[in-house]
Amino acid sequence: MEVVDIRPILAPMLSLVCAGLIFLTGRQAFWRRMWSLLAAALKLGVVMSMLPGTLNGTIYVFKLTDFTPGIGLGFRVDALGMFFAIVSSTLWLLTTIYAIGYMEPEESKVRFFGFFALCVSTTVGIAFAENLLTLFLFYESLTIVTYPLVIHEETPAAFKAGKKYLVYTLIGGAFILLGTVLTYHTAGTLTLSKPGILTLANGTQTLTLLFVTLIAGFGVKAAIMPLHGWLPTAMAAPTPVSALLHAVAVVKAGAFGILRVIYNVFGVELLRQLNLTVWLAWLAAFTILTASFIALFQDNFKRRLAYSTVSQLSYIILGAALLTPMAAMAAIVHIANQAFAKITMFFVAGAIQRKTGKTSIREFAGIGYQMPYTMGAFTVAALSFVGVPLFAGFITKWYLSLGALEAGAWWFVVVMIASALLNAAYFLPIVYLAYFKAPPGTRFHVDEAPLTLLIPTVICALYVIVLGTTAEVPWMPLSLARTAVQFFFGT
Amino acid sequence: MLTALWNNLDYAAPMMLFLIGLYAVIAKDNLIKKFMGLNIMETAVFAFIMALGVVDGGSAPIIDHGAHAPFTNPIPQALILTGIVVALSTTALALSLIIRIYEQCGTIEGNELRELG
Amino acid sequence: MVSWPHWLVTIIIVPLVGAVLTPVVGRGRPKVIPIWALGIMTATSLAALMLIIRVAQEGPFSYLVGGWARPYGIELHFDEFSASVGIICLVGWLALLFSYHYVAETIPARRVPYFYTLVLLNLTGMIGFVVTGDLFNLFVFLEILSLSAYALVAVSGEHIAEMAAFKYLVMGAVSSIVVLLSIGLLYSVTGSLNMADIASRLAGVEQRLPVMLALAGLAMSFMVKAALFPLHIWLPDAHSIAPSPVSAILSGLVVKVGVFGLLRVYQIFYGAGTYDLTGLNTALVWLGAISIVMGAFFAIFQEDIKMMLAYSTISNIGYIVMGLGLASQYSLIGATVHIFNHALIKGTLFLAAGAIIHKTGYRTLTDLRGVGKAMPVTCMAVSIGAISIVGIPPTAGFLCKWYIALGAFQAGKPAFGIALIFGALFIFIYYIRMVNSFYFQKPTHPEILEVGEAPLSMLIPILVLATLCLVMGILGRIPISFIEPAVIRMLGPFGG
Amino acid sequence: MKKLLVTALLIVAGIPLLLMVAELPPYGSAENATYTHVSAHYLEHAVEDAGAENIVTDIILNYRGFDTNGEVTVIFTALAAVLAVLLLDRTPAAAGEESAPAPADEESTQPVSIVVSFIVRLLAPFIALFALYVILNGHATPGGGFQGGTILGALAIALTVVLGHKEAQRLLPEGLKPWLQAAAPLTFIVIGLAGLVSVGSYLEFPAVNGHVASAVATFFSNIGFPAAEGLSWVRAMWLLLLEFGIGIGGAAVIASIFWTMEAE
Repeated sequence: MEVVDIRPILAPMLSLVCAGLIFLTGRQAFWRRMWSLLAAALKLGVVMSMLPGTLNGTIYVFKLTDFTPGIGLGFRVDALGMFFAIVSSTLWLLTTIYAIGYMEPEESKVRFFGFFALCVSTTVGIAFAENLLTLFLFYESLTIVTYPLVIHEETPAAFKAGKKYLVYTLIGGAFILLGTVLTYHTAGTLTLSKPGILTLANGTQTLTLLFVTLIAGFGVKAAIMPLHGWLPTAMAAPTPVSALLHAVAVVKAGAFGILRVIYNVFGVELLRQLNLTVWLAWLAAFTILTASFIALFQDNFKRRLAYSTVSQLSYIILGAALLTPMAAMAAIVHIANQAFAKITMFFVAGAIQRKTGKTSIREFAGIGYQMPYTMGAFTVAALSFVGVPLFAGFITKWYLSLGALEAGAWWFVVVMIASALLNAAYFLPIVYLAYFKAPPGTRFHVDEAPLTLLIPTVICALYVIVLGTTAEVPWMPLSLARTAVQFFFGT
Repeated sequence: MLTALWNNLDYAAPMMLFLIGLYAVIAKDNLIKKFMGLNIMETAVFAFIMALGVVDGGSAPIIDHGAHAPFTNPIPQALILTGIVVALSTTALALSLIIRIYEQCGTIEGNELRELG
Repeated sequence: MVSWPHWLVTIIIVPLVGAVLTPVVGRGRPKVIPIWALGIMTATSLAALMLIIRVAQEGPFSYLVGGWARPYGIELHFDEFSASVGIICLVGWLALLFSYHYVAETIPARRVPYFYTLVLLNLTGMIGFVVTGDLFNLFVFLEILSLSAYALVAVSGEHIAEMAAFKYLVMGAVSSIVVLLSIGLLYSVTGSLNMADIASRLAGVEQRLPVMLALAGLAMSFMVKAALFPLHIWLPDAHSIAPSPVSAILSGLVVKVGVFGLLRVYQIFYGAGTYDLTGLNTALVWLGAISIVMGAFFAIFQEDIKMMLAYSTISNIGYIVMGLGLASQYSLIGATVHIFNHALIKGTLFLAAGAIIHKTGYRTLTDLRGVGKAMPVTCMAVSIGAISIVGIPPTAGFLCKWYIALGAFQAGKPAFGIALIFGALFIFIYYIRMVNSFYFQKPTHPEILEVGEAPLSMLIPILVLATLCLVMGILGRIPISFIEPAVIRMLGPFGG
Repeated sequence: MKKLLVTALLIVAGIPLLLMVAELPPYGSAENATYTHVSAHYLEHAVEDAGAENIVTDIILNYRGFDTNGEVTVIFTALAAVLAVLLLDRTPAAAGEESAPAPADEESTQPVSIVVSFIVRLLAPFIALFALYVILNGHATPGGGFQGGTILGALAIALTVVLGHKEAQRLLPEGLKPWLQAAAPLTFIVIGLAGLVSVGSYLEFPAVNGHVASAVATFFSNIGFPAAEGLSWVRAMWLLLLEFGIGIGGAAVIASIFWTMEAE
């Protein structure tokens, strides 16, 4: 049931207006914070207000204008989009609070918060895009508006990172545009409202080409190896930006795009017939393992997190590529699970860096005593990644394994287990270092990060537990994911 | 084919003239010479179009009492009148530019100007 | 008073009157001149607007000058493509407004009235060029606009301005002569000068070679005017040396005249129906592709911002020409709409660059570091223009990329669509350098932070154009659905 | 090297041109499309349609009057262009005045030689008269506004050489100068608009035929203007006006361009 409603456009517009207000009046800290928080809260409200409807199968649509004849600039809230939107607006609120504290000593705060808001605006735009062109529109805008955030420090390293980021993502964008053009040329439509707009009649060769093009395009932001190069470099950005880039907006936009391509552009049926996703699944598996392996040898905390992100994102890709309902559910839910856990970790990284100036894991010895809550949050997130039951990550791994078995591909379960071990191998030593390796002879007193940094961190960590313990409770992400999966698999 | 070419020699000559002008425009370094090449090209085209209007045994297209058919084609003449004015205007502007270039750089040799930057 | 078809001749006559009377009006009253010119352009714009509305409602129409029936007199023909007068008026008007302060402070006082005269004449020439239906008349208007353009390049009297103008003049004049020669050739086999008449008579012409050479000649000379890659050498100097409002006109409008000429040539030959244009199409597509890449490539090495913009014009002309050459419905729509959009974008960029250079006195990227903090509004316009020209949605520049790429697939030449999409990335490299230097780098000259924002007469045109860059990206369907019937009609039996 | 290359290139370019020439319609044949299509119509109807025996005049002023309108604009453009390129702010206060010419200027404008000077002065009125004749008789004989205007312009140049810059410039009163320079396009526009308002199309000539009209037409045909009796005299008048405007305007522009070039 489709309902025309203003809320789908209201959500991105809110952050857009907020960005405008910040640019205009943001010189005073009060207004800057005020607008950021207000818009974040309002937006979360708007998005959440649509949740009950979405769960009941209502689709909210809003068509702004015809972008070109035949292709509208339209918004459409389905379950998958809703899922992504909720994750990003929740995290925006938390990250905003965090950023207010974190960015205190930095310069150019107006620019930072303005583009931050723009970034979220485009992310929600991606989530609610009605067709592939609208999606592309917001996807490219996202690239542009994140650039000032990446190079925020204005150091040579930041410029280098920014350049790398742009080169990778714009080339990816070009691939998407190409794919979009080709899709329109073949299918005559770009709408994302159906489970698949292409048919086998379009020719296997064209379809294969199209699939490769689109996956390559979205794969850049989703950091599928070997397209992940920009992500560790982009660590030069301030921590809230890294958090946003790595946990919420950018990488998830890529993953989300891949989900859209698989479920809405091609459709499960067609892909099964084409048998195209096998190699994608293998690529994802390869990425999961290789990235984890590389992460083992990273001493810089944020870089280790970055490679962990690369690895974790491919869970989503793998889940999508398996083409079974269970795996699909895992893929969708992992958007949230990974986001909350990873953002917790970045918050922790930022808090430690602000408080102690330490960025290298070697220096973390004993830090658990100095910042117990922060490191506690980190431990929770780490356990989630390892896949310990009762934490969010377990849900993903569980359903993903089920999905793999469903698809008769038991070897992916092996990959999953190997990945869990690798995760443990690179996260748990940090925990160990923090709590048990205090250099002898140093006195410890609790010296926590400021509250603005601490509160979002702890909330995120708690949420990781909530997600892990109450997964089957109605209204929790899993139910939304289930709605989406039912639509895509037609069950 | 050669007969046809021989018959149309009046068209061929302007074409050659055109190429000669083009040669001057491309190969000459002196700005004035370059420009003279341009004028040669213009003249060639005018001659060509005028030749288009010729009719064997035609008289000037002035319908007077003493005039008799066939008259030559008046359209090319009218066009070329316009063309000449255009050429004149271009020449005037080009010469002004050359004057200014000479005033500023003291030379109008292309290679020297390039050295001056 | 007079019935509406007369608006067609009015849009030529009004700016012409304005131009010839500018020295009279401005005699001893230099302050009046800009207002006079603006008033003239306002009137012209209104008339143009009525015509555009008319053509949208009722389709193309003709005006017979002197009341002589076709093909005996001169016919003015207003079709959807002629709606380009709208953009000519718009950019012209804004450039004139921009000149209000700019010219008074940069151009010798005695030249000022003639500057306005020339700008008006240039606009007159362009308007005439796009509405005329007669081939020789086209040449006459081409000369009006070319002559005034050569002079406008030199008007600032800056160091090598005259040299740049001379280079422009030589290439422009040679191409004009070739146009005349080609017109002569077409006349020699058809006996007519009216475009529609030529088109209908060409079908029965036996002599193929003269027609093909005429086609080649016209195409070649319009390519010179459009500054397609190997024939572009006049453009960078001319466009960067000229006063900024002139650069905006030259780059936004005058080079499009070449493209428009190509469009008219296509109209004639498609109308004739019996000519195989594959060769020309292939040539245009390749040259377009090469222009895109080479324009972008050269632009990367430029330090001077206006030079950079000039090279990017070559790239963008490459898009348009490629769209023409692909000759499918979508690509032609993309190309024609980009004629319009590129004028908006380049107008924004050149005017903004002009304002920046005017205020700071610097023109290289290194010198201009940090100017974004001093002139936030202008630099925002530059950023919008940059994003737009790279073709990031939802800006105006995206539409052309989308449509031409789509057209490439439609024409069965996907390779060019791919080249276009990836070629656009090249362009991004140098715009990102500009944005970096404006916003994110420490100023080389600290005093640059002290210069204020440009005066309102400069700011308004910049902002209007920048806004339009965004609006036309979102409302792209308006120009597209406007131009679509014309494209379909033009392609006729060839329709893709 | 470069020259050889260019030569080779042009020879290559020459081959298709020659091939094309061979294919062009035969030179001088009355069967050509050039001759049988539009021009045949002109030759047949021009005199009654447009009103001048000289069909070339008919074409440039009437059938293709709009071209000529553009053409006079081109010359005006040339003038504006030359002025815009050459004018300098030498004397900041006296904008537009050459009141204080540099001594070098005096030098260069010294009369060339007494013989030349005398002859030019002597011939000047005759040349002017001849120019006027060419202008006014353009409808019936080869000639017309452009040709006459050029003669007038040449006369002005000759006088400048002989009399010097300052003296010669008095030919063109300062107050009238911009008007005269714009005379040609202005005449066209005025007549064009008159046609638009009174007849119905820009540059359309009225064909008023009445008692007065035919009487005057007879008069004009008696003194040698349009040949056919029934022709509209207004039409003839307008042709004349146009020729005159072109002539004066052309002369003014040519002279001004020359003066500007000389002065700067």
